Amino acid sequence: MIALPLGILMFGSILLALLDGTRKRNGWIAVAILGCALIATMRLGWHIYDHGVQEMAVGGWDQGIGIVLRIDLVGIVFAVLCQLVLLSALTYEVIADVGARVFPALVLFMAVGLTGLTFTGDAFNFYVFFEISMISSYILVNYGESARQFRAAFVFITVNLLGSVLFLIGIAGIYHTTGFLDMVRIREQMPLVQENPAILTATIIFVAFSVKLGLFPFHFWLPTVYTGTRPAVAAILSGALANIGTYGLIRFGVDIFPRELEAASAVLIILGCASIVYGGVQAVSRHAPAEVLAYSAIGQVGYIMIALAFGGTVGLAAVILYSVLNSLNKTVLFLGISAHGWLATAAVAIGAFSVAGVPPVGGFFAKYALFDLAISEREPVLVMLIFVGSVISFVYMFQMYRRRIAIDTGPDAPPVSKQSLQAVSFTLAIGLIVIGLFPEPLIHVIQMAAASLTQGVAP
Amino acid sequence: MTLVFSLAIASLFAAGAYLMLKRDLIRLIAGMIMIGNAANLFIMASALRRGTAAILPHDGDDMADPLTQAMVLTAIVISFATAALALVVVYRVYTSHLSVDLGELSLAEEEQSELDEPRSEDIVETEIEEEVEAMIDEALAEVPT
Amino acid sequence: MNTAILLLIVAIAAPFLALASGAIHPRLVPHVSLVATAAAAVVTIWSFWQPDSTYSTTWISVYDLNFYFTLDGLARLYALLATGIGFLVVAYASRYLPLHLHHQHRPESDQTRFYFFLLLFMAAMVGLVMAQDLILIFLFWDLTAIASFFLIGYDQQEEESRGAAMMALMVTGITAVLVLIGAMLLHREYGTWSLPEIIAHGDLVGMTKWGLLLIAIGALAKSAQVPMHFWLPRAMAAPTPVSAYLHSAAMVAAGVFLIGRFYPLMQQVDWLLDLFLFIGFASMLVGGIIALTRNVLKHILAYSTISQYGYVVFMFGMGGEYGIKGASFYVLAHAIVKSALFLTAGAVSEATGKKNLADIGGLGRKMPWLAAGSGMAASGLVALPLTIGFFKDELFFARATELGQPYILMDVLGASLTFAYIFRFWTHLFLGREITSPAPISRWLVWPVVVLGIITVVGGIWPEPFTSVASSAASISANKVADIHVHYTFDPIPENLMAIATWVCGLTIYWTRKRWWRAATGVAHLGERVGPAHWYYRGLWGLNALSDRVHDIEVRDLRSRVVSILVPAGALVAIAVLVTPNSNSFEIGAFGQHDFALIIMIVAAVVSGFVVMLLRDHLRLAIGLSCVGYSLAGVYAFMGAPNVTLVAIVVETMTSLFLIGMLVLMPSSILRFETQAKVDKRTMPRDAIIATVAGLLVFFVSWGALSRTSLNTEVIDSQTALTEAVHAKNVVTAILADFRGFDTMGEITVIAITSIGVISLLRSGRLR
Amino acid sequence: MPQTPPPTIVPHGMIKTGARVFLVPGWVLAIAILLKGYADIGDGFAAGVIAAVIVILQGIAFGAEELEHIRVARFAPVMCFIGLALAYAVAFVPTFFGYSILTHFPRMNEHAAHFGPLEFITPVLFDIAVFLVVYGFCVGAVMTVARAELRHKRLLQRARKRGGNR
Repeated sequence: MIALPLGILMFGSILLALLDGTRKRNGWIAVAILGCALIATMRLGWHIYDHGVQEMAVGGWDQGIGIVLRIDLVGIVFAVLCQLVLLSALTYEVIADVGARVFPALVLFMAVGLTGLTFTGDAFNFYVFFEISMISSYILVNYGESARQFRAAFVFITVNLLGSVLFLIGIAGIYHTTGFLDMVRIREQMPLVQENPAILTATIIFVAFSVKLGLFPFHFWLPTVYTGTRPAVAAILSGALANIGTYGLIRFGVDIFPRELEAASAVLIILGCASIVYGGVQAVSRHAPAEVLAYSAIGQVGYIMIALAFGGTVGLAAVILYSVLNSLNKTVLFLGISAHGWLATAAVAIGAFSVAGVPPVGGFFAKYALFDLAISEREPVLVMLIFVGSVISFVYMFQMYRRRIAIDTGPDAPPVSKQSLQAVSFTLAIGLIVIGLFPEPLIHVIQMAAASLTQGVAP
Repeated sequence: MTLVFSLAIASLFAAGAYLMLKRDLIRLIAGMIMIGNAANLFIMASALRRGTAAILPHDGDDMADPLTQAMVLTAIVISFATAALALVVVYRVYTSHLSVDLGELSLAEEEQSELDEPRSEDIVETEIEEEVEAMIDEALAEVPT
Repeated sequence: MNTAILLLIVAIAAPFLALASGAIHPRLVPHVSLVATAAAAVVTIWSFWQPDSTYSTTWISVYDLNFYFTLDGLARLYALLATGIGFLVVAYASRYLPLHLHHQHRPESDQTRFYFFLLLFMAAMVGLVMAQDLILIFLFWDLTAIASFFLIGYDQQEEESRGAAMMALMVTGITAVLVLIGAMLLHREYGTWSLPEIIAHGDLVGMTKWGLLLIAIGALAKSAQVPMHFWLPRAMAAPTPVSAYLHSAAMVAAGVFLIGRFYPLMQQVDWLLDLFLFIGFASMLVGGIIALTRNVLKHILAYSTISQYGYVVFMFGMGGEYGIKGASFYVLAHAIVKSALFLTAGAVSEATGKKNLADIGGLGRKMPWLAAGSGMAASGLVALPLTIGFFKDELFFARATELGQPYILMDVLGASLTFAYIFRFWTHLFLGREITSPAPISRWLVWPVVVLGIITVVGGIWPEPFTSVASSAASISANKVADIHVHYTFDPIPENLMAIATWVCGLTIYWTRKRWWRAATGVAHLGERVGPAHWYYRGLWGLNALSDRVHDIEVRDLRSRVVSILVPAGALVAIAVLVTPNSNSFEIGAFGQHDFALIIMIVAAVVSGFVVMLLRDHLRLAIGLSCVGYSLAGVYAFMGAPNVTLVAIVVETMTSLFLIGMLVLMPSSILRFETQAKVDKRTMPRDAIIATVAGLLVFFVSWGALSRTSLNTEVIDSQTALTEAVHAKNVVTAILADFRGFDTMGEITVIAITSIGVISLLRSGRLR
Repeated sequence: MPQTPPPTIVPHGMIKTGARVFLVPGWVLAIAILLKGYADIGDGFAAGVIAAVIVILQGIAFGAEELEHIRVARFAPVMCFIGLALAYAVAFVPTFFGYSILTHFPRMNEHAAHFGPLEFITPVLFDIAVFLVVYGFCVGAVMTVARAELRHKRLLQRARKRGGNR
């Protein structure tokens, strides 16, 4: 059962690598494969929901010798999220006509990487899957192959390579100080490690994931890349790939370095606040919608950091809920801004309301969780900050929307896109509304996941 | 040896970082490769024990940590793949800009961003000014009827 | 059948029915909407004969949120406004909208959007008034903001309407966040989201007061009270039916509704009531004065709304039985007459094509029905006897009499202003010389006005139905039974004297208008120059300017991007080193007997690394780079890692081959430019410093980590022990292929991905 | 901008001879490393690169066109994915029989069939997969570089010809 999603994706990506992805039929095959993998992952998630954490020792070796795949609810939530985002972006691109033979294959390979890293329970194996998704993204950023895309790709590769190297150093440091690669064993061993090496390793891993997330001040690569790439790729980067950062911070921060995370909470809060304000302010007067979204992403990361700094079941639930909704928002918006027509405009509007946290759109519950956290922690300054952040998000989202309407109704309005193309983001947007009206299942699962994190991996 | 290894790793990393700050994209790639080398050396240095090759049958000596070796093999291969890819992207940057100079890339980026956004200050200001002026005009133009 | 849930279903189904019918044919939409709103209105009216009904079911159990609706007196009043006036507005719009679209050369299909959001607005209002769960209240509260955003911005192609929509959303949406915070504070103090439970609790504890203040701010903003009133006149950019609905029965009413809903709590906070008094009076005054100076029909009415809701807020501030009763009754009476006046303005503009009072006059003869209908409504608003309006002022005055002279003065002043501007509005429209001759207009633009006018008069003669509706609403706000009894008396009681004083003063203000005109315009002018609208624009502009300023310093150069990672990372590591106790944390480490050769190889690697830094020529660079690689391979060899050595050598070879291959691809002229370019002397020190920082960062991390070697060798021990069992002799290979074969699988996946990347990127690579 | 023709390196006769001579022993070496790897130094990865380097040497010696004629070179990219598929098959086939991913056969301590020093065990298959992927990648990548170079040369020639006509 654990093997199924990975197997489908792996063989599927080989198949697509050998086919010409620009053909419509092959594109749909890729969509079908990803869809099957998504269903299989959800089935696995159902199983985990019922029976708790699933483990599989690769190669049948005892724990400690080989690699262990260990999937808990947190992992499955992120796996489903990433696959969903990839599926939407791929569907969008297939409808819009794929421009490169390898595009569908790369999306599938990225799905392999993202799914693998949420499934694995081994630190080094995490790195390997991480690299699988990174290397696919390095190529995907070039998609479109214009000067702008190559520039974006180069920036993206340079900066993220630096991040990856730092992460690798961190992993090696963990191994050296604990003697294990299995995350559960590392967790048991970590309290015995001296404070100094532990905090140094933790810092470098934190930097590595912050680079992926685009946290201030590690975000400088992000705007160029998100604006430079094609919208579908930008959706993938912000909706799926950036989740590595959050997931990694949860896995490594909460699971392995809880002591260090607590010690660093002040730094996290400061960086988070800076990110919220900086990203928000930057987003306000940007004209290109993609750039608004890029800076908005930087701002949103700040909320995740703050929630992470508070930790606890409530804080972690807020982190996960926020990342899930943020990913969906960004996917809806990136796919929405690139299409034209009333469906796409409606999707953008819904996405904008979601970012601003207006019910009955899903984003509201992300904001709710944050306010809840801040109020229950009795942090008036934080309440103020979240308020200011949401004011700014109102401003930039609706300035963007206003500009879009102005362009669409203006004299040189862009041609209306295919209905089916607009429908992709619109469907997701409707999903956001459904989440906003009936968030119970999602919140329930996320709270269970967060509880399992704070109470130990084994339920 | 710990200090020696740390110094070596740090030096290689610093050299790589220095190269990554150059204008020339080829040098930048060289910097990436060098930083990768530093990381690999770090993995090797993080072995739990050092000794002779981990090949059986093994005589009494300490055997080198085989796990870090396996890890470093994977890491070497991955950094090789990344470097190859980065080189190709440099080539494509060259074919699209006819330059491998970062300065020119930055120029192109500036141009692009200027293309994307006219200074919003002007626009918002005029928008607002117009709106306010219109209201005021209306207020003043009205005479009692 | 539960009345509450029935009403909710009917109301929520309405917009989606409209949408669905729009998909079939756009012409169907008005009819479907009309039927749907009629149904909702009928259900509401029917509910007056039903007992209060409650519906509650779990919504989100983890947050303890419920779908908790109660159709009580307060809810019935506002639901009646929303559905009843909604019905008339839809009826009116069914003729108005096609004309409106026709003027703007827009397709008929645009209608669907209009009706969808109008009905969504109605549904949101119906939900809002019945909701009893704080978050549910907030949900519908924001839903009204969303619907109004799209309705105000309905004429998308007009910049004005887009700006107005955004402004309305900014004011009401942002203050709504305050409502949310307020609700969460209440929840924190009482541990429940249910409003009746909180009210039953009675006492105000802890942060409750502040929570109520935040909710009050949200409510006042939505009711367009000073100083958050400026969005309302701009919202006139919307089509007339929207304005009529927004200003009478929906958006603005929602604000005072919320005060009414929370009033049992709010009335316990004295300073909150004072705030209401102050803001209510300010709104009465500002709205009234500016309304006098406006000439655009809809603007007069918009400022009138601000001032009228100022009355309501003022009455809430005065409190007491009469205050609360008066507020409820006022909302009801005002909604009826104000919507009639808005519809009149729309009909007049449609008939004459003019929007300005100065261009219209003497329409009474050509449009007698409209004149009569709106005349009745206008006399209702100025509280002439025999209209429902008379009683609204009656209650208002009654409470002021209780409180004393200053209140009497304030009341009379506010009411006189109302009298003056409404008198001016109606007389200029329908009496005097005909300026523009009206075109014939559809009967459907007239009869809703007449109906509303007749209701006004009926209410003046037979007020009992209205008072009973209002008193059941007031009972909720007062949290006790509050029966309203009104009747005419011909005695010189203070209320009657005040009414007469109002008419006299109002007429005086009107006749002397030439004297104070300049001053009043000055006030309006000053308001635009330094008032809140100005600050809104200034704030927006300032934020944009700040954004531009910040964007200018944003890093947009790859080198600086690299720096921006290395330097903060270095800073973080420095902090980490400083805050942790690091005595005994760093060790120099032991030297073995074989380490001499190892050190030589390491030195070779480092030296070649430094040499590479200084090389200019690309070919030499490639060779220097492979020197580093080969030296490292040597290091690995001396560390007992022949496998790694072998792979390092072959990989280094391959890398060099590839690098040189790529160098060959790029013409030497490009590369020579690079090699001959002078080293940028200026940035060299900077680069060196940053590289040093990066080096120190890694140095501390690696030294710190390497100084503490774990003694847990059980993993490698068991791997070594198992190697022969898996038919292998080389432990490393066994790990690669078996124990950790999954890593290897990932690794070759990376290679395969790179392979498609390289091939696809190179194949399409053509010189531009 | 007039471009001077890049200095073409004419391969020395000895390189040509050497390249041809090394072809067969090189491959033997590679295969030896691949198969012996389980017992001694070396694995599929090193073997793959060595095999690739030897093929690439042919290209260097005889020109990139020559590579098109070598079958093992022409199908390199496909071999890469065949290898990957093989690796995945080794990993996932056991899951159909209830084992976990990447379970190798024969199981631990079970007897394996021999053929001289060569054992028939699935890790060898896995190593072959690694070999194929790495070989496919190296040769494929270098060949694409070579093709791109040829294309450039043709472009330059055409440009020069056009310049001459004018």
